[in-house]
Amino acid sequence: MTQDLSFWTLQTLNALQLSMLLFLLSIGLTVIFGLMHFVNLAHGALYALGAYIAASIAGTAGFWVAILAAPIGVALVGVVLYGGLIQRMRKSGPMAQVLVTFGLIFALLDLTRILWGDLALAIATPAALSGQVELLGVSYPAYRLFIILLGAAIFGALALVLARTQIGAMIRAGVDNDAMAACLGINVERLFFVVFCVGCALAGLAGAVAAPLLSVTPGMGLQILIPTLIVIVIGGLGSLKGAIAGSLIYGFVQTFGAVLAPQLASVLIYALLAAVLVIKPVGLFPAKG
Amino acid sequence: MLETRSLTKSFGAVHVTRSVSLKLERGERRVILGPNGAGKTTLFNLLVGELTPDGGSVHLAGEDVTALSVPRRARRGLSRSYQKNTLFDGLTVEENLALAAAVPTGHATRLWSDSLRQPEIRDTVAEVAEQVNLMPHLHAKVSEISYGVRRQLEVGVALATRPLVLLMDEPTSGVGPEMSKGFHDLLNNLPRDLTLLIIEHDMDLAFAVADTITVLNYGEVVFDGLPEEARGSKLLKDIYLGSWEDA
Amino acid sequence: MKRANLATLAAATTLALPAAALADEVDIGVLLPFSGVYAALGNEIEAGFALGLETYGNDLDVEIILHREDTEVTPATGLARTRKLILQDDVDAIVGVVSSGVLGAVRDMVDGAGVPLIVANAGNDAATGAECSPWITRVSFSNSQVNRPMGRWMAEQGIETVYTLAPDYAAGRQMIEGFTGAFTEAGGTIIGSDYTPFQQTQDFGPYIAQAQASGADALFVFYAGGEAISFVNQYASFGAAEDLPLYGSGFLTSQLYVDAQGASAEGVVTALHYVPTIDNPENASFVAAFREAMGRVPSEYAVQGYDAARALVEALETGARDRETLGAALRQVSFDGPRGALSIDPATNNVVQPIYVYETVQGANGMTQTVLAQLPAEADPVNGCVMPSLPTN
Amino acid sequence: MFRHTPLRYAVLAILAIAALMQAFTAGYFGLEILIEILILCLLVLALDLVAGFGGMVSLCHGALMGVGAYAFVALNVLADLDPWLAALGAVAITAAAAWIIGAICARSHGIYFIMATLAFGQMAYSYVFESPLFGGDDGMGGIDRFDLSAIGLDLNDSRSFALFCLAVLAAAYLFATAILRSGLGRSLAGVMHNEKRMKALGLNTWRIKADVFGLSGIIAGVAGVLAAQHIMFISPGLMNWTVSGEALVVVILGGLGTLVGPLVGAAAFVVMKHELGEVTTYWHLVVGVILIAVVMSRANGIFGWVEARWGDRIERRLTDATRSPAQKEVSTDA
Repeated sequence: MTQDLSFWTLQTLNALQLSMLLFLLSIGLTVIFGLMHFVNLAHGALYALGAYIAASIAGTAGFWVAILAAPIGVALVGVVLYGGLIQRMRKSGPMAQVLVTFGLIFALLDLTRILWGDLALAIATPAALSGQVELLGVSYPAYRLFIILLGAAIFGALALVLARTQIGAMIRAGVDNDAMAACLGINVERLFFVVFCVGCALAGLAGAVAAPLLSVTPGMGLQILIPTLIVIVIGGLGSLKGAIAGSLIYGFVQTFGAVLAPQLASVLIYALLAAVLVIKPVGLFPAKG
Repeated sequence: MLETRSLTKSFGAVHVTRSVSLKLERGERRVILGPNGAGKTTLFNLLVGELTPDGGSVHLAGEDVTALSVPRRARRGLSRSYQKNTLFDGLTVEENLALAAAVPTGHATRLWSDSLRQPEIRDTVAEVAEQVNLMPHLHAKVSEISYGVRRQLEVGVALATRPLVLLMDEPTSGVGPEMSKGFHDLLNNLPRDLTLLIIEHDMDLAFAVADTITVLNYGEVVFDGLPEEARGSKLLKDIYLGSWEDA
Repeated sequence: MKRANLATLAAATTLALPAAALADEVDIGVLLPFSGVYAALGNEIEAGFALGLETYGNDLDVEIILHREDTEVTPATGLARTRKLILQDDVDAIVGVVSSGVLGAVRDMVDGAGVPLIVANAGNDAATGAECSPWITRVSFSNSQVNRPMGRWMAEQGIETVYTLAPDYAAGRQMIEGFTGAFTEAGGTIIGSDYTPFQQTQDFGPYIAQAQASGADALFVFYAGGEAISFVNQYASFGAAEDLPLYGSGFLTSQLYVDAQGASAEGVVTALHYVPTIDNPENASFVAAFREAMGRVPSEYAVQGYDAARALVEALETGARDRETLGAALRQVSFDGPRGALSIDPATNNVVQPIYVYETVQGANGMTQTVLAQLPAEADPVNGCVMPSLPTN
Repeated sequence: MFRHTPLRYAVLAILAIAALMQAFTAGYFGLEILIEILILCLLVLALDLVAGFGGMVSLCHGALMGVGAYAFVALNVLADLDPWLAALGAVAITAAAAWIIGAICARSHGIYFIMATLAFGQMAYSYVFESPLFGGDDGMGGIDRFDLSAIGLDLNDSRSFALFCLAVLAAAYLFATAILRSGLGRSLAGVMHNEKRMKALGLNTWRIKADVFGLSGIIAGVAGVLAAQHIMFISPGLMNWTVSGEALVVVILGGLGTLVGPLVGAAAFVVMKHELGEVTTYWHLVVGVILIAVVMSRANGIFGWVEARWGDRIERRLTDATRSPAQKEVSTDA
């Protein structure tokens, strides 16, 4: 088999692409956890919802409208969820939160089935991104490159917001010590609300972006949930650094595992997760020591 | 009985314990004084193994225990109470004591017998409850007893393992003067062969119970001697008035 | 609504469940997944089955009482529901079964209890091979049956080397093995093969890149359902069609999913026992009737349900009314249906049917299929099946 | 710390009577549902032991049950061992697997513990899914039930099998209470309430956790053996994390850390699933909404709610009436 340099370049890009898709999903989940100590298992269901919203809109209004509408739509659902459930569950223990969001998974799964049916949907790749791009000596799908760039851009933007802006400073303070943040006069409730909605919007965006690449099925939220959780647990909860590190580790292990050890492909990532937790029981880069 | 040699610990650039060397004889009662942030609790954490030192060693009954885990040191006779109550909140006072008493006897890990029903454990529980004045509260849950009683239980739980050395982290922290006096009696009730290391803020209590006094400041031993010597010491006053700037 | 009319039918009939079965009634179990990942297939088969009963069953002098059971996805649930059908509802025959796992699970039960089972999808080779049963009649397909002729056909087209991909589960392996056997026998070479973790693979990119790097003449894959859509879309995005044309088992570009795949599926050549564009009068009327009822073009799953209904009706028309007589009659059905001439192989109880090689192309209303070749019907090899005769008179 | 209140005894008695009545009066499908409930009861009992009494929220108990089922089939069908020996071996293998998982995960807490157990469960799932030895995703059949003809029971009869499962469940319940009332169980309560203090008292807390996890694995293994014998067929679906997730839902719905509550939850869940399944294929929606409502109500599940409302009152009335020292283990004399 001719596995020259361009082959490995191609696989590296594939790994990056998968990493960025997971990053879009995991960053919302991990920051919500870091700030609110809230494990939102329904995050995957919100991703599926984003994909369905995008698939419904893309047919008539086109991909670019869909990719804007999906995050907004999911953020609106997030507003409803926050007001109806999350806010009331904030003081409850983690078990209760896990279960409420587990119930949400069940409910949202069947709601998507009722609204959109069991048949798989999809979105066509937008014309502008349907070809391939010559890059580093390989011909790579433009849409995949778009995902990589989008993920990197969002990572950059979030890093900037966290490091340089006032709201970023508030989030950092809140993750560090929420009691102290409240003492500093930060409106914690409003901060939580904003972060939760942004997290939901990112999940919706991830769903919309994934739709042309994958297929839109009722089970997609459940399928992506476990990889997302693995990402944030390997990376360590609550930190941007953890989310990006976990995503990259997952993407590269999955991609190169598939190429180099296909028999182990499905077990490899779980073994890695177990290994990380044995060595560092709180992940690689947790927000709090 | 308990000895440290050049114990050192720092968090990043902050040196919280600087080459601390202490030596406690069997039955000695030593009080550690020092302002907030002097590294007293850190010293305790190093002694019991909840923190690993950057340098130096801890010796218990002549044996180097620096490399041993928290439970192993505890099983060799080192017990501690915490400044912040660290109790089994959902359980009763009796259960709290019994859980502790069951550890050294081996009943705590046994599947074929109930530790709570063992006569020897019940005896220990009764004895300790007597020592720390918990008899009236035995069947109350931790959530049902007052803060002061919880402080007594905090010591009682540590005592119930029948330690050789007991480390008490501010046993009177947060209790009123009345309770504080009660602790004096409590300490007097303890067997004389038990080695005690006590962190204490209440000067009167400290001088009343101490055989020896150690003063820590900025993680360093600045005084080590008899209470009489410490009492008049300008050093001690300076530290507590906060004018000690050296080091 | 398809579900509505069949559900009311089912509800009305099950409510009328008699204490003792009368001679002019037969109880038929419908054993399909209505929830879980295969729900779409279950619904499609049920729609075809309902249409088949409507089309062929009106003149019967016997009332068909349906007992609808959801197998979900798990063999355990499937078996539990089958037991219920047999032991409590006392059905005379069962129709359905989508996943091979469920078929494997219920096999001993229906065989032991002597209840005829018309398999309307599950393609596990062993079910009509080493584990065959006189009580199990398959009107759908077997995994190797669909792919074997394709192996030969591709070799005939001058394709010398092939790379294969399929999900890592039993059906995936059988599909690929069926193809590989015939292709290598005809002189072709498999130069690489990967099995991707089933339903856990988000990104097929690494595998596609691997196949591209192998330098094979063609890529042969089996994927179904959501994975088929993902795979075809991702394959198209790599623009590999020129160097590495995509062939596959026809489920890859099933009518059920081809609209979701859209232009990505264009030019993909696959083989299957049914495509909606087969040119014969039975198919024309079937497609028209299905369109009328459902508002869309039927898939192979629908035709499997449709033909299962027809096989049942034909067996009932012989006068068969109970488990024994139905079981015997079902093995002898043969008819010209939308798929062409269909018969049951007495050696294995598997369907014998032609296989169609087709290319997915742009049509006036979305994607459609052009049949490139009709490969002659052939019976599966016996594969260790020892068919005992039914205890009939 | 675990103890039986009069309310708990009463609910246990009601459950036992209901199960016996169902076992002797139900038709075929009623018996199937009963068996399904009894096996789920075993699983949630095992889960409540670690989650409710040790704070170890496990997402691998479904997989452990699967290990029991697969090990049983491996020993019984593949190695051709006597079913009783095979069952014994399977339970031992499950317990060992559980002990190892418990020992490895003992250092993790909260969501990390959940994820670590999930990882082990999914590893097992992926392995059997792709393993040709166990039939891959198609699963395996040809499993025999125990031969109890010596005492005049034919377990192939659903009624006998249901009664057998009920007897096993009763034994498992006694086993679980014995664990909780042992020194080990008491220490587990200590670990759950304050692990740091237990360590400071000289206890190897990871050992306590691992031991209890392993003991819980025994019950999960028994559940697996019975599940394999009930369906007489096994498939990887048994090991999927959603099985563990559902078991967790049942434990919470019933009442975490009450031992009795999860049994109530199991019965409610299975009956609800079947009743709803008759009406709609969207039964997940209804279950989801009920789950949200129960958790939002802030009660500790169905049983926890009953207990909080009436538990004390009933107990007081009973103790007043009888003047007996009741069933307080700790607080009798001393």
